[in-house]
Amino acid sequence: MNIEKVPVKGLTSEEYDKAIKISWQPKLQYAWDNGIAIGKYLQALKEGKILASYCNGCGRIMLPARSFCELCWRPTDGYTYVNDTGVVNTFAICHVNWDASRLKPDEPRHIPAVIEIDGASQGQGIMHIIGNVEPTKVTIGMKVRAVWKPESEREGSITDIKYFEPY
Amino acid sequence: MGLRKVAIVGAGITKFVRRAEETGPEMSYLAAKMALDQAGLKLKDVEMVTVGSAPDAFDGVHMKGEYLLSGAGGNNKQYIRNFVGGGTGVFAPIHGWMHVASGACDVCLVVCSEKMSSCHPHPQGAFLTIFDHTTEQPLKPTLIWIFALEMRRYMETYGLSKTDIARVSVKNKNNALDHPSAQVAEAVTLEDVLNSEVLAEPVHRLDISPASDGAAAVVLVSEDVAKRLTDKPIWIDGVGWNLDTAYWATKDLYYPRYVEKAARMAYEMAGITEPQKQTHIAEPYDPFDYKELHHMEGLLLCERGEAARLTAEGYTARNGNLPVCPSGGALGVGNPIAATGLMKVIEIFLQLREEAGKRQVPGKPKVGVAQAWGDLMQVGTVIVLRR
Amino acid sequence: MKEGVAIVGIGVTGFSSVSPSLSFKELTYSAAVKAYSEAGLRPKDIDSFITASEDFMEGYSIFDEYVPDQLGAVLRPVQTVTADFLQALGIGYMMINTGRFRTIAIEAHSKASNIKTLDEVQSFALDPVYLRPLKENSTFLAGLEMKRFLEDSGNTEEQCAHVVIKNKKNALYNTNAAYGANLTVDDILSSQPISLPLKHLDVAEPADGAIVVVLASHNEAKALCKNPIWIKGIAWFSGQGNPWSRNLCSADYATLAARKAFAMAGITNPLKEIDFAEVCDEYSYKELQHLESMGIVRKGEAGFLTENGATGLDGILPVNVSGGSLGVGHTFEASGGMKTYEAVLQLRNQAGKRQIKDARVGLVQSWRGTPTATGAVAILSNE
Amino acid sequence: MSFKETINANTQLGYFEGAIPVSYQYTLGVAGNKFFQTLMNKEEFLVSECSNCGIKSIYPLIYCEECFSPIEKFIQIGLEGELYSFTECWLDYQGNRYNTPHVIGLIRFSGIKGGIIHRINVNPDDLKIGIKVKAKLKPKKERTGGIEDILYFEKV
Repeated sequence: MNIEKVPVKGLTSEEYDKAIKISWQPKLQYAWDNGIAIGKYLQALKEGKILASYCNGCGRIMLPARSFCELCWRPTDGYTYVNDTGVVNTFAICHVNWDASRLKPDEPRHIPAVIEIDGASQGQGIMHIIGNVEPTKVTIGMKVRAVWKPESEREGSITDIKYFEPY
Repeated sequence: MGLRKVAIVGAGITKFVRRAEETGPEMSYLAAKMALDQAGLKLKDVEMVTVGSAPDAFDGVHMKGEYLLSGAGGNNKQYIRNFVGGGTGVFAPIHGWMHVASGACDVCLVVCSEKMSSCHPHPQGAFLTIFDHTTEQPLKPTLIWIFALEMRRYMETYGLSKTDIARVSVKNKNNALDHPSAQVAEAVTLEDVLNSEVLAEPVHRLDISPASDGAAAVVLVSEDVAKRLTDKPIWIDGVGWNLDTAYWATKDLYYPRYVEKAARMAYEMAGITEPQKQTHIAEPYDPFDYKELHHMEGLLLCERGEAARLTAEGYTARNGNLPVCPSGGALGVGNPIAATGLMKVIEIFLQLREEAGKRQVPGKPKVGVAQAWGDLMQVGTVIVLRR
Repeated sequence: MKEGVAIVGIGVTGFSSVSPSLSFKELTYSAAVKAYSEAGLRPKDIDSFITASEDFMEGYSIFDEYVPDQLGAVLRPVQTVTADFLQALGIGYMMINTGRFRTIAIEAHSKASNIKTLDEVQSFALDPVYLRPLKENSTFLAGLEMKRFLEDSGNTEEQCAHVVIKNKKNALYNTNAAYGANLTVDDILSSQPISLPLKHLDVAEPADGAIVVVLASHNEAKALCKNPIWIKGIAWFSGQGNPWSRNLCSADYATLAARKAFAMAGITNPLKEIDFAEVCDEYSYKELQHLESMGIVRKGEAGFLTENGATGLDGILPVNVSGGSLGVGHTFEASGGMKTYEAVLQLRNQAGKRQIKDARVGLVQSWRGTPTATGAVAILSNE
Repeated sequence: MSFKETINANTQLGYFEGAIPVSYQYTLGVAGNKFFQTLMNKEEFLVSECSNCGIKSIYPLIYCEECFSPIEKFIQIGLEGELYSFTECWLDYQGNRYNTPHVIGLIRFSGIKGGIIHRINVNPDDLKIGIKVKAKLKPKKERTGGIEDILYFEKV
């Protein structure tokens, strides 16, 4: 067996720029049904609260709210509000935007984090952003609380929480 | 058990490049043709084809499997595409194993292809939409977020430094200097990695594998056919795969339990009870450098938290006790997702045949394991090969 | 170990034009609850899981991520095939035949109502260099095929209309169906042009719904189930990958898949040995073309037979008694599943008003829709 | 019902909107590049020919779909073919309805596998399967290398 010589030669940047290319920008748009549990979760966010579900099978209080327990594989037994505070499980300090463009030096860094929410079972984290803090001051284990948008601006979205800040 | 044995008898691979002129079907053909030639088979000998390719959103074609069909040799054949996100490249030969082991066919062609450069100017839109559309995407996450979150959790759990992690990148990128498919063949130093641009602390640019175009293929056959074709068949001894919950933020990211589950499934089938002793070479998935360490631990090739130390000691070097990613891995050779996973399987195949040329590890390895990872820190796919 | 693979549990949600009260996870969970209950299994008793899905139909770039939770398959061997449900059924059949899996769950669903730009998603499947830049609706490939197929076979547009009439009428007796109706030939011929000769009522409308099936090995099936439905033959095939290379007169994928499935099942005279067929009818002419391509009826006869009731509920070969995709709704990757469900009901003698007397052997056939030439055939039996 | 609580009022129904924000640049491929360069500059269609089994293909390929031999032979065949099928298409790729339909045809070329799918501009009375048609190209300086370099096929 000999695979020392392999086909395909990459185009250099110049060759690529000169090459004929077909452009396409598809419109791939969706309106996903919230269904039962996520509908309630979003409604709670609009009201400035975080909604979890609980399962009497495993005893977990789960985030985000769900209508069935994926581990016990049975319907969840009900919904409960949890606190809007939590603990940082892990975080990153991000210097690029979602589209890979670089943040300018004076722009605030994005600090995504997994936050374990108080009142939910241990390890029940959600992904969100940390704000109102020097990036170098953020630590794993840090206590944070939700900073909500004003009620009039909330629309039933995870972004109704502007960010979590240390407290 | 009365199970049908399945062997790999041929492999093909293209160069991994930043931007290919070839279309996905053309790259698929080039890899598939090479694999058939190496196996001494013709297209008409192929009974079934299974294709692995990661998201449609990269190549930019809905129902990508159907688009790749002609180049992958699927015309007028039983043809299907399998897909487990980034884990696809190692799952594809597992899929091929099902085809042959079940008795459905004696000759199955497995092709993996990826053309990521079509997603232009950047693939970030494809990465954004891996996150939950309702509860996560509005936060405008990038792909790097989730890796940075996981990497920090892993480092914090075991008290690892960035130097500990960067050694993987240095090892693999230098290993890749000897791989004919390597996209970016350049020697890098620890300083290069540590001083490269910080994208999302703790992730630097050289911690990450480059996005690539490329294809790879293998030919799987039944025992009878294998014995007719070659005196060096490489047997698929174990297969395993596993998918964890989509609620990724509710599990601790420090350890890939799904990889362990997949590995145990494959080891059990292969009769491996002590993987650290019974495997001689490994190709875990390394799209980010810390991932190789993470995956070594998940594959039970070392104790938890020990992979970085072993790397520093040279244990995973090409001439170490357990060569890990002697190919150069995704970090070195390039990362056309599904093709990368299959490239790793091909590396084990060549190493066990002692045909890896300059990359050949010493000691005549008999058993090797390849692994890929995918989705939202969810998928482990594992294959065990034996000479 | 005795050979044989059987369906031991099946669950569907019912099919509807929209399904706003359930998320896709909740919809699939509902179908899985029914299927697992029928099989008498908990998810932990199921060895592996398969979903048939396509990313852009879900609005995710990696839909595979969102599969395990609703199937009870967290930390289990789960895979996606980007294929029709019937192909996934074939993979499950294969996995059991490796001897390493005793039970497999297979899932497919449609939430087509959640896609705001469904036409655009479908045209996104066209070749980006040679076809898509024409900016035509992807149904033009069906229009081209219908024109050539009718010209070549001698079947007529009126006979295609009879397929629509039959299937939508059958759907009136199916509580799971979304598009039952009593129509006339004129209704169909005068409906809005889509890609002539294809007209609005020749085209199956999208529907939402989920299906889950549990497969078991011979021994497992005997232990679990009083009325297992056996897979006697199953095969999927692709014809020419590139649409411009196809012979539009017949469906090669159906010919090849049927030939193999018949051979596996030992069927030599399908018209006589098969009691009913659930055949892909995403477009009216496709039912005729598929029946002819599979060799069940002779070339040019399918339209005449349909017009004369031979494929009706009381005919010599009832076809799409469920209502087919025209009557139930087009559920994309779940299409073969919807038809499998009907076959299982018929073979268990549970089809109510639609029940075919003494049904023993049924055929299910799928096609992946434009721009593909990929489809599958399964032969199911209660014996 | 599979759940302990459900939605039983339509006022509680909700959906969440989003999109997959992607854009693409496709290269023509090795064979595609040859085809469109030939069309642009020499005003002829290019066909690949397998030196092993003799099969000719349009669109050209770098490989033979039948025997998987690599293909190095390409031949020009002019712009004339035969209408194999056609359809009157009333919807665009987004589902918008045209005021006047577009006629789309599959054109075959004698002795060659495959064909070209494109717009047909033929008087309705003459429009029949089997007629001879010829590609009408864009003026040379407007060509960019792509299927839209062909304006349409017209009756010979």
